[in-house]
Amino acid sequence: MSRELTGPDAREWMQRFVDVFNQERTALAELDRRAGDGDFGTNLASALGQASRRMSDGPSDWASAVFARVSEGFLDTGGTSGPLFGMWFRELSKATAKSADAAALAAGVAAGVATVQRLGHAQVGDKTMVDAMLPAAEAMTGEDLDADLAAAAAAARAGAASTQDLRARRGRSSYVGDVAVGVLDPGAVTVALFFESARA
Amino acid sequence: MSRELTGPDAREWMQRFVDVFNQERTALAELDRRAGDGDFGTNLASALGQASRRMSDGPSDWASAVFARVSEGFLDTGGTSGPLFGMWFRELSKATAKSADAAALAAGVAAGVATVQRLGHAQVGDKTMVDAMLPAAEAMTGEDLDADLAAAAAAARAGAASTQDLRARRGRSSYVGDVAVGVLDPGAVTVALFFESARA
Amino acid sequence: MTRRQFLNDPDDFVQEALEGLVLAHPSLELHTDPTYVVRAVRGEPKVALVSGGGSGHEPLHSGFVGTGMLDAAVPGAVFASPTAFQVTAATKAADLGHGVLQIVKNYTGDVLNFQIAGEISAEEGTRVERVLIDDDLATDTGDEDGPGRRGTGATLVVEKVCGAAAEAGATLEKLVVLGRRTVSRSRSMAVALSGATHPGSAVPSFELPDDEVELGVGIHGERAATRAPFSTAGELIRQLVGPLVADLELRRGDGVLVFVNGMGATHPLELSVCFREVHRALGELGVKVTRSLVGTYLTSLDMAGVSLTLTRADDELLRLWDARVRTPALVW
Amino acid sequence: MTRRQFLNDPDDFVQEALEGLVLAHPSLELHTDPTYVVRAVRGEPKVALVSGGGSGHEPLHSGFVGTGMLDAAVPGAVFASPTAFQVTAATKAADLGHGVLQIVKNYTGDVLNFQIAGEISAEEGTRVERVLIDDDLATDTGDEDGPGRRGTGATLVVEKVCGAAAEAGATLEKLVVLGRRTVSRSRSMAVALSGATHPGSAVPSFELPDDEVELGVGIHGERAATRAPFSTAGELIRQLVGPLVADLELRRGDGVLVFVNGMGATHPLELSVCFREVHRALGELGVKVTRSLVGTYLTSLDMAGVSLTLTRADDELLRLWDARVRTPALVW
Ligand SMILES: Nc1ncnc2c1ncn2[C@@H]1O[C@H](COP(=O)(O)OP(=O)(O)O)[C@@H](O)[C@H]1O
Ligand SMILES: Nc1ncnc2c1ncn2[C@@H]1O[C@H](COP(=O)(O)OP(=O)(O)O)[C@@H](O)[C@H]1O
Ligand SMILES: [Mg+2]
Ligand SMILES: [Mg+2]
Ligand SMILES: [Mg+2]
Ligand SMILES: [Mg+2]
Repeated sequence: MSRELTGPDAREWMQRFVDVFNQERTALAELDRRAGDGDFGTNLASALGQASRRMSDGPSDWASAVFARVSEGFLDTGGTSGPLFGMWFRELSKATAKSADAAALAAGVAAGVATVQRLGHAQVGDKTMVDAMLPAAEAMTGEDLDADLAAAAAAARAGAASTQDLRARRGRSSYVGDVAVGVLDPGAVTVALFFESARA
Repeated sequence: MSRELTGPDAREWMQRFVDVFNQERTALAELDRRAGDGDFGTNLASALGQASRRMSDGPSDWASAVFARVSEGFLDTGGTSGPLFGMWFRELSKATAKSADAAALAAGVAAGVATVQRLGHAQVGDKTMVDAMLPAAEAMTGEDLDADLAAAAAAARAGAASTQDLRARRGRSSYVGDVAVGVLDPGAVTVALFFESARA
Repeated sequence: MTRRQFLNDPDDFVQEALEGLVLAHPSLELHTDPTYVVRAVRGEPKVALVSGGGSGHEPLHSGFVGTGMLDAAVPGAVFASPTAFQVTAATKAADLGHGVLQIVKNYTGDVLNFQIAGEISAEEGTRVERVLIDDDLATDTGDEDGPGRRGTGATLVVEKVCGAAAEAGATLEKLVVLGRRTVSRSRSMAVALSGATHPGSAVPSFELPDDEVELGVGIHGERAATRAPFSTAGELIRQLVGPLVADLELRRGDGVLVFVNGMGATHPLELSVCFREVHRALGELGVKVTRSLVGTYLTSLDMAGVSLTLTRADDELLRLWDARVRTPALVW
Repeated sequence: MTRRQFLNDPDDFVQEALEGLVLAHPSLELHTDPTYVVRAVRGEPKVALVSGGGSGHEPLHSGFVGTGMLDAAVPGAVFASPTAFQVTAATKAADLGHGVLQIVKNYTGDVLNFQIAGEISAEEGTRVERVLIDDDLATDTGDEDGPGRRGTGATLVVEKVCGAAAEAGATLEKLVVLGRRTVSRSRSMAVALSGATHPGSAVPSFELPDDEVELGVGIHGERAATRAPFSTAGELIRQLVGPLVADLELRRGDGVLVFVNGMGATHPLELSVCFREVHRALGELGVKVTRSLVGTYLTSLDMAGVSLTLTRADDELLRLWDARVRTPALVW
């Protein structure tokens, strides 16, 4: 049997995610400025700031609790990314417990993308976070945690890269038409960063 | 005993007053424009227009009724001149009946200026209609109607003329200080026109 | 950008608005020739309350005609007194045989025309008394011979408490005492960020530089005596609260009725922020906010501004303030 | 002239205004972290009504919390949706065990956050249903795939009638049907003479030439799809009445509830003139004004504009419309 994702693992993962996001923040904000309304950086920073505070406020020994705190941070943020990422992390929380094995995490990721699609009505190719989420979910076999996370990260990164040449069909960047072509979708890139942060 | 002022007499008087005012309207309006707020012409025209309509609307065989209709016309007009002239004519109406002898008319004029002073707090020399009204009232002996009206007209005209060199201490022209010096008070001039209209 | 209004002919503006008002409020009746607004259904005999003045201050006064407040309102043209003839007719229509209380804001034209109407009505057999509203602290010059303080926000307070007392059967004499007592316990002061635009006109009555406000502004678009630097709501409100508290000699533990009024274009969010600042400023002085009213009740056309009225509270005033009121603009 | 507002820090504007609101209205309770407004005293168990959306539309929604209307309101930042977390907390606080009806104006952010809050609350054991308000005829593109019509004036009507029905014991299922029926019978359209100025900003969201108006304007300061020539109130109002009557297929003899709403800086006199014009235009078509509401209830900051909402009347709606209501901004 492969290793499980424990509470401390989840917490470290989320901490790395916050750090990586902060490094990339300016670049991500710039993407939304070019193809959306420019608030993506602020929205995400606010959500992750809240998530960090919530994680340190209460004890979160359980993996599910860590994801729940991150979910709450996002659900208390504006924009479209706030509530959608909030529900994504909420599904991760619901699928996990004190810890999570590969199958639980894969199920959580699959449930997450399903919820995001149900709420946002986006398909792959619409130039949204779904373009990274869905390939990542499909890359996870539910058998080996580390292998799954590596595969998900690679798939998410490829999905994010694929958004560059697309015209957006959902979200604010859909209003700008061809102007969005050539610009990566910041939501999709953030999904890639999320999976990439799983490995120390 | 001298002649009385009958209803038809009063009506003709008022009609002449309206006509004379209309001839002088532009000049009077100009006086208020130079030393006040410029609405005197409009206010008086509106009041006298209403007065004419009211006189022709209902029968007014009595002198008192004629003055009552004119009073109503003024009392339904704006500015300071509207209500003050309205009360002036109201006192004339109250002092007269079917007709008026010299004593009744003199009493009415005296009551009129008293009411205007009570309401407006103006003294002779304040550069208002009172500067013409009070001398007119004092010139009336109450013995002979025609002699009284002639004396009142002369006194009112002299009083009106005296306003030219005054600084105003009541009404809107008091706000403009020395600018009003050299300008006749339109209210006082109108009082002179009123008494002058008594003779065919 | 030029200012514009929804209207047809500016000359018909007030008349058409009154027609719209009574169409929306069947509890009101509009009379024309001369113009006034009176309650459509009259209840038990009681002292009748009549107020009025220039238009452009709506909902005051016509919006306050109804149970627990006015019996009739007499609107003049925009910012111009109604005529004595209008007031006389309204007085006659309002009278239920127990006398008429005139509530008159202290402006020369209003005072003159209401006084004349009062005298004429008295001669015709109606008992008429007057309460003069002169609460605007900004015009307190101390000059005995001058026109005195202008009337502003206290008008609403007097109309409310005297209206309630009249409904409860107070005599004309009692109402005069009550009204004057309420005025003497009330002071107001206003600050504006912009002027007022006459209907049909494209420019406001005055223009302000970006860094200044009109402090102690009146309700007719006229300039204030003082210009003060533009500042935060907290700072501006303090410049109203301070002088009012001083003039009313409010002390720690005293209670006041607070009326924060929007003068036209001031948003409800701004009024709420201003009330919060009033509450804080009074709180720091230990003065209690016993009652409050926050909203747009006495306007100066589209002026962006806030007026603050403080009324020193006592049991009688509070009881009357709390009494039932049913008008287009004030209901509880 | 630049626009200015009474405020302290623009970032604190909404929060400070909410603090002022509840200070002036002890019937309301303000919660922070996350922010929502809820009735301070809860009565008998009943279905709870929760609404909300971006701020800047006051008195909507927080001014409508009280007996006969909302149980809680959830304000976002100016013109921005509240978060799902806020809505979830308000839903939990409002629930009295009989379920919660969400009344949501159709804007992407509001819809998303209320839906998420509904799902989370449902998982936590609260029954939640939603009525979507999409009455703005100007955005009726017929496009199945598009965002649909925006929500505007009908919000007040739905909050009023569903509030009354809830107070009378209607079940959640009944309220959903009632709310949706009311929306389907309601259409709105608005015209603006000027844009809306964000708190702390000096210029409105758009500038109009003197001879043009925005026809079919929304409530977030955005431009309308159409510009029409500036004209008399009569002419402008006809351009609202015509399309609404056509879309609602109103016929001679039909009765409507008329809601003439000021969008911020529009004076009560102007609103009265506009209502008079609506009344005339409907009268010419033989459509009866069964009920009316004229006032400033759903604003777009300081926009000078008027929105018109027509709701086809029936006995049930009228009975619920007439029912007692006690909120800061709507009382009868
Ligand atoms: N309908 C949708 N479904 C899924 N993701 C979406 C959708 N709309 C937008 N997004 C994602 O949200 C991101 C933008 O987030 P943000 O800037 O916070 O929201 P907003 O567009 O409301 O300003 C986009 O990069 C995209 O990935
Ligand atoms: N206090 C007063 N007492 C008597 N007459 C006055 C007084 N104030 C003004 N008047 C008269 O009224 C006239 C101006 O009338 P009008 O223009 O109608 O009024 P307003 O000054 O209100 O515009 C003046 O010429 C003067 O004769
Ligand atoms: Mg964005
Ligand atoms: Mg955004
Ligand atoms: Mg004049
Ligand atoms: Mg004048």
